[in-house]
Amino acid sequence: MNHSLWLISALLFVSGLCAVVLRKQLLVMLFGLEIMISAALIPLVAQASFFQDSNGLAAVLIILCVAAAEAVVGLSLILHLKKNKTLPDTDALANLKG
Amino acid sequence: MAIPLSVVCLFAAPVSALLFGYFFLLKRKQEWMHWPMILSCAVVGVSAASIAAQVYSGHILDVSPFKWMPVGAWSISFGVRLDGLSAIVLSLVALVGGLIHVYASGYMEGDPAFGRFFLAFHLFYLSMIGLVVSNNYVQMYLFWEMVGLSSYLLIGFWYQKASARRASLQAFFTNRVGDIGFFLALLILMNVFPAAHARFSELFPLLGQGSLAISWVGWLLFLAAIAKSAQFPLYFWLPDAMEGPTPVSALMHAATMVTAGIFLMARSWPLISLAPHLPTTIAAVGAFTAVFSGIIAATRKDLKRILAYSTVSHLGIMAFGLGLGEVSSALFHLVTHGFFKAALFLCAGNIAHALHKSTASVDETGGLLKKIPVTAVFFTAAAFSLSGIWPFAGFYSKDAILGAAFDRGGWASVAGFAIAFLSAFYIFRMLFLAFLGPREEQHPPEHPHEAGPAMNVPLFFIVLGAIGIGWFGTQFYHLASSGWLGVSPLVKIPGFDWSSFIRSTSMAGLGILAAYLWTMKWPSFDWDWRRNMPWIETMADADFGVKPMVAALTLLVEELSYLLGIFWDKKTWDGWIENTSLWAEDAAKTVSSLASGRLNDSLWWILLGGGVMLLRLLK
Amino acid sequence: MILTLFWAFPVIGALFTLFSPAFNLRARWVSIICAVMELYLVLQAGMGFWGGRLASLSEPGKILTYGISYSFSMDGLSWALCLLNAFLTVIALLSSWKQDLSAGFWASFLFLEGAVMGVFLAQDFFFFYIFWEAMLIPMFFIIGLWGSENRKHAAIKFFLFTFFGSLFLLLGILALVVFHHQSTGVWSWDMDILRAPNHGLYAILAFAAFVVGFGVKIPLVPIHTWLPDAHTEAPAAGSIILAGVLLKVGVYGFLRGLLPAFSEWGMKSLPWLGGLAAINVIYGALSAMAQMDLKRLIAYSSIAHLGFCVLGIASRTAQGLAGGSLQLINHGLTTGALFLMVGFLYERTHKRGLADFGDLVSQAPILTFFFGVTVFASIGLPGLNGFVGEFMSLSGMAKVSLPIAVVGVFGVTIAAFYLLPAFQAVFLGERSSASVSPRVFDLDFREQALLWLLIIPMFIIGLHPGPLLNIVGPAIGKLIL
Amino acid sequence: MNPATLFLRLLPMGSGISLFCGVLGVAFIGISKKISAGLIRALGLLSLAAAAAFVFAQPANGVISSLLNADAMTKAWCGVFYAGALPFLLAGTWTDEVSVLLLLGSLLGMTFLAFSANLLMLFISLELLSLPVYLLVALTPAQGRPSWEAAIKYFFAGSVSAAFFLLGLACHYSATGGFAFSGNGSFLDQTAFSLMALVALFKIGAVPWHFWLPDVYEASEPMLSGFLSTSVKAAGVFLLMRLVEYSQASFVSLLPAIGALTMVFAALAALNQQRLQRLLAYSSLGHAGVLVLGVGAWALLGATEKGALPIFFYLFSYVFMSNGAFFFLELTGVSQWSDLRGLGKKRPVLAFCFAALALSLAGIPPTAGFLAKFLIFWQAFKAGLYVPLIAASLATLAALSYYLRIVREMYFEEGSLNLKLEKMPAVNLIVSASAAYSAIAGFLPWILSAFQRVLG
Repeated sequence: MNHSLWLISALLFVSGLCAVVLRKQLLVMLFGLEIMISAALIPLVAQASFFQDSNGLAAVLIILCVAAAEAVVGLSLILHLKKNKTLPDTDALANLKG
Repeated sequence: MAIPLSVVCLFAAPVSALLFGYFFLLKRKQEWMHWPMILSCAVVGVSAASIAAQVYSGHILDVSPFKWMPVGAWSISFGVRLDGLSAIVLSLVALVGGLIHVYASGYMEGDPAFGRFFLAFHLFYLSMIGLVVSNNYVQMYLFWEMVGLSSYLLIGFWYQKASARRASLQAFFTNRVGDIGFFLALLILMNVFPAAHARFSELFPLLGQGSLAISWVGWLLFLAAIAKSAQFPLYFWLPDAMEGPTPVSALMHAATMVTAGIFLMARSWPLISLAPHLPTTIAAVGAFTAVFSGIIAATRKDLKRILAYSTVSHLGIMAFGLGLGEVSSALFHLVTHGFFKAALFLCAGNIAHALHKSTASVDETGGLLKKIPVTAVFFTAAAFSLSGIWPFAGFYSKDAILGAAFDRGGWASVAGFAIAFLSAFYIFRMLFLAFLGPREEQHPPEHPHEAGPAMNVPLFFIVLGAIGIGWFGTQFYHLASSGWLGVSPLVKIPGFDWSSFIRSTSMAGLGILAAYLWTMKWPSFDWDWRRNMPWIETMADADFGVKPMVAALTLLVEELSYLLGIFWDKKTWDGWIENTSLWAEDAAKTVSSLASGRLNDSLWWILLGGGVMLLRLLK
Repeated sequence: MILTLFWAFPVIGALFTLFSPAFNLRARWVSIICAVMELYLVLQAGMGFWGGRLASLSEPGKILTYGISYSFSMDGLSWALCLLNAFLTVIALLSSWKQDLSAGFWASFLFLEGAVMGVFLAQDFFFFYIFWEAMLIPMFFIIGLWGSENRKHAAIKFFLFTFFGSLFLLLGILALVVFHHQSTGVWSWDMDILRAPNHGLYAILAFAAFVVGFGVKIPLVPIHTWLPDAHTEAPAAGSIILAGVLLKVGVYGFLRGLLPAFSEWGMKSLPWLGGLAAINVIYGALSAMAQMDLKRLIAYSSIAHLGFCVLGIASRTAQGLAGGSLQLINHGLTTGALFLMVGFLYERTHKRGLADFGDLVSQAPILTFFFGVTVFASIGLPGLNGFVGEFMSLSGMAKVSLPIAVVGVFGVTIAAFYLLPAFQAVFLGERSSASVSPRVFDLDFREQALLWLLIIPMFIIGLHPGPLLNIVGPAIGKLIL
Repeated sequence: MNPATLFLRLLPMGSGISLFCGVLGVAFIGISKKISAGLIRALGLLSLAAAAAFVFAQPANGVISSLLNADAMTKAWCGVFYAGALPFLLAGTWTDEVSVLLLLGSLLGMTFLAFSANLLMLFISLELLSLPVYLLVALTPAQGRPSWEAAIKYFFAGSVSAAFFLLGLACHYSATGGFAFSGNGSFLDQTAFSLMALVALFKIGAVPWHFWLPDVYEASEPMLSGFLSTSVKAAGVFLLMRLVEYSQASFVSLLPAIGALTMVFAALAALNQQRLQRLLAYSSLGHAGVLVLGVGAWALLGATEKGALPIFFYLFSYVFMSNGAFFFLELTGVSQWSDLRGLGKKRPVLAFCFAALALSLAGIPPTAGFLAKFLIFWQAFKAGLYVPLIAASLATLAALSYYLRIVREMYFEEGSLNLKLEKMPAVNLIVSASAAYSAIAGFLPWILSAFQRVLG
């Protein structure tokens, strides 16, 4: 049971990672980010229940709240850049370099 | 034991004259500059005479009062050694120097830099005295260099002339090359015999049977002597040194300075004699120099150049005598040569003075016998003395050396004959061309006037010396033998050797006859060979290849310095160091191009970093 | 407390000079008064050394964190060098008296003097290193702000080059401290206690680091190319201090830092130090022959002369060490005088090429006399100070390794081959059409007085070096092998 | 649970509570619409002062509760955090209360980071610390600066590494069954700590994870960059030291290499920078490299609290140097090299300040930067890290060339000075105070004993 769970979370994590790294649209990257975070939580929940340890479950809840806060901040940053309904992609956001 | 007053005066008089002259007379009354100098020459002359008398009666003085460089056990000190050798040369320097000072006060009359001349001249006088009386090698080296400095100042006295400047530089550099030998010899001596502090009296007893180090020291001292006494390879600076005023040529480049090398070898004879093959080499080099420069002297046109090459030739003779073991007769020849060569130079000075030029060429003289008879008589007497004709001084010393040469036989006797013939030939060629009837190629001056008494009186005394000094040979050898370290037992008073007398006088007579025929009899053979065999002329001008070789050497050193100083140091090495900033710039460009500014790239880099961290776990 | 005053007084004086325009005082007068007071302070503090009565004066400090201690000490050698530093600073300040310069110029020289005093007196490697690098900043400004044409490039090159060297010095010092801790378990930075083991790769690397660290300052040949640029671009006063004092710091580093720390190495260090010194002598002399700029020529001649100092010290014999230390002071005097006179020429004509002058003797006979005497002192003519130092260094080295001494003797001879032709070209030779000689007027009283202050010691040391050797002697006694 | 015992129980968390009250207070003021910047600034300073007082009153005795404990390093690092934030709070030209709010929130996060006793608390305070900073960067008032773009880059990079941290947390939990710091050396636990170290290295700005740093420091307001380069970097260093301290993870041996690589990269990247703020960003990157090298050496030498003195002194001096330099940019509005020309003659005192700061950043004695770098180099030498030291020295040499260029442009070049030098007394004070400290501290090793006492 344990290994299959680790496999699923690893798969999910890698897919989130690809979304963040490969895609250019900011919103899609934000989704990828959230997927990565939740993928990382799966083994935590699994282990917590396996160890019958309520602290672990409480920790998962706290981490979810933090992830939510993070999403809020990310969204506000991204949406602020929206001009006449179009969102710039990462290529447009590259004038700071060198 | 207290230092006798005479020794103190030896140094105090010239030093006070120099200081007084520089600080008081130079700016205010530079025409009176010669008075303090002549006064100090007088004082030095008297003290030299009293020293000679003391040494003659057997009182040798060797004392080191001041410590110069004290570093614990290792130390160098100032000191004075008055024995036979130093007394003789000191008297020569004092006497001839004093007379030439008087001559110079007349000769240099009206020269704008009169004051500077006498300061440099008297500086030379002081350093020559210091060199002669010093009792250890380091102090001798100090005065050896001071003599080199004063020759630089005096040769380059008329610095406006480019040739004078070049000659003074050449003289100083050649002497410095020789000083490499002296410096290295000092280093070896100070380290092989540390306890002796390079002092003669302590050093020579320690030599024993000689060793590699001692032979090295001997050879190095010979190198120093070659440069200073103008022996074969390093002689070329002496003829060019004639750029200086005539009194300078007379005192320094004839009588005293150039003999410093011979004096050094005579002083360190116990050391040189222990080096295997060294004395024979000295003899060979001396003989070759004598013959070689004798030939060149015969081809020169400028009067002072002829006398310069003649000096080189006679220095060769002294070295030849020294090499053959005749140390005392070589010293005697040094003294007699000091007199007659100084006399010849001063006569040449009179001729030049008569022509109102700094130096005279054979083309511009001729038939001067009637116009300046006094100089002619003095010149003839000195010429006889130089060619070693019997009653004159030159005969006694030269005959002793030639006698030893004939005894040695083989190459030495051949050289002896050549020397006897050549020295008579070139001096009488000069005599006939200058004083006897003018030849058609010559255009003598209209009305040359005889030099004034200030010049002729000291000349008269020097000519007296040139004639009479030979007769006092026995007293000379007795004086020489008292206290001369390591050489006293060798000194023997040479008797009148008929066989060498006949041979050398006949060769000298033959030389005179040949000179007469060469210049006067046939249609001016002296000028013919220059016209139809010009290549000999160019060969002789180039000292048979020595001058171009020297020029090539200096060019090589200049090229080397350019290669190292500019090409390598400035362009290549420094260029490479400064280019490191360019390479850093290129590296900076590539590095800053990494920061593309796109978010995805930075995320890739984060993954890469994470990957490396995890890879580290596998090890 | 007195030793702290040695370096603190000039720094305070410098600050006071810097802000003197605020109190509408003339900066140059404030600075020269401070410099003279400093000279008096140094002189009377060290009177004990004169008769050899006083071996050393020390001011030990409390041990702080990591074993660092604010302690100073002065022996005969460092007193002589402090004296030279104070003396040359007074001369440098007086030499640029006529030029109108900002307060910063005068202040930087006092800052520099303070930093160099710190180096000569520091007993603790930490403070030695701080003073060692603090020297760079004032010199950087002196060259950069008041130099000649491309001074900016020369200043930056000087700073980077010397910083490169001091990085190696830092690594060397750290290595020494760690070695000491490994052997005794105590953290200490005291220069006299730290010792390096005499075998092992790390000891060799530490030795190399020290040689490079100090070598950049001396300068030893491969790492010397900052010196000609720094000298040609520095102002006259800057060149005097740069050549007269700053180059000595490197050799002093050898004497106080390297040799005691690697004393167990004994003669193993000889081929390296001796070889580098011999290269220095020949390289400096030969390169000087090819230079066409007067200051650049004197810069290369300094490289040759410093080679003699290192030669003497590398021999580790009594006369060698004494000769090397003496040569430090001689070089300060002769090269200081040479740069002083070139500075006068530059002040009058803003030219320093050999071909720019000619026949100066008719315009300025007194300058010619002084230049001539200094040239002969620099060549090493016996009777003047150059010979004494060189002879003792070489005879020290001859005792240990003859080949290096022979190369040194060639160096002595070549010295005449570049200085005399330059002297003749500038002072005696004919004038070219473009020559600036007509603009040169002879030295006034101030300039002559300055030169006499430098020339007289040359004769004194040349003829009677005894007292100076007695001062320097005990300081280097413990280095003799 | 009478108030006395409650007060005693809460005392250890006093600093956190005072900051939290500061946040609430500023928020309420904001709501009431009649905002006066002075009042907001006073409240912010008050809460900061209270927090500082509580921290120093705090006895370094250990466990406060299951999530928080305090030791000597906590007190020291809190001091650094508050010192780093002080200039921004004191002299900030922000208009509304949001910036102070975010600042105090971030400080709250840092305080909890310092006090955190286990990894969970570590993660929470990390996020609490980072999120306000993303917004702070975005809200930079200065127009014409692409601050939103920089904020987004900062956000995404930060969040991705936070995700990695979570993955590490999960592995650690499954390996050890709890969130405590102590690792049991198993392979899973080693990967956990390596993953978690990613965040720390990202926060400090070690090389492969640093690409956000120059953009953020350049885009944000110089004063904010000052805060970012000091307090946030110190937080990253603290996080790294906590992870290194307890884990026997193998990534520790990589730290010296990463540190040296960062220094070399930063020196080269800054060589031909034309914009001064970006130049200071890369210089800050260089100092990050030195710190990573320091932590690597500290780990090799047994990771003791007393051994942290060099790093602590470095961070404390760096607060002065970096804030001083960035506030100079704020004061003079200098952006190009040409703006600096002629400053030496026209404003000698100001030029002296910036020169002292530049030389201190370069590490030339007798500046504070030298003493700091000297201690780290010595620590590295004691740990036997010879090759990274050589690389670090060469990087310092390369870096010196552009610091010297600053001095050269100011003093050696002439130029028409067209800088807006309007009166900013507070900024002026900060620049001159930090310049004064930087100029002399290198010569006063006595102050080291004071820092030694703080670290116990």
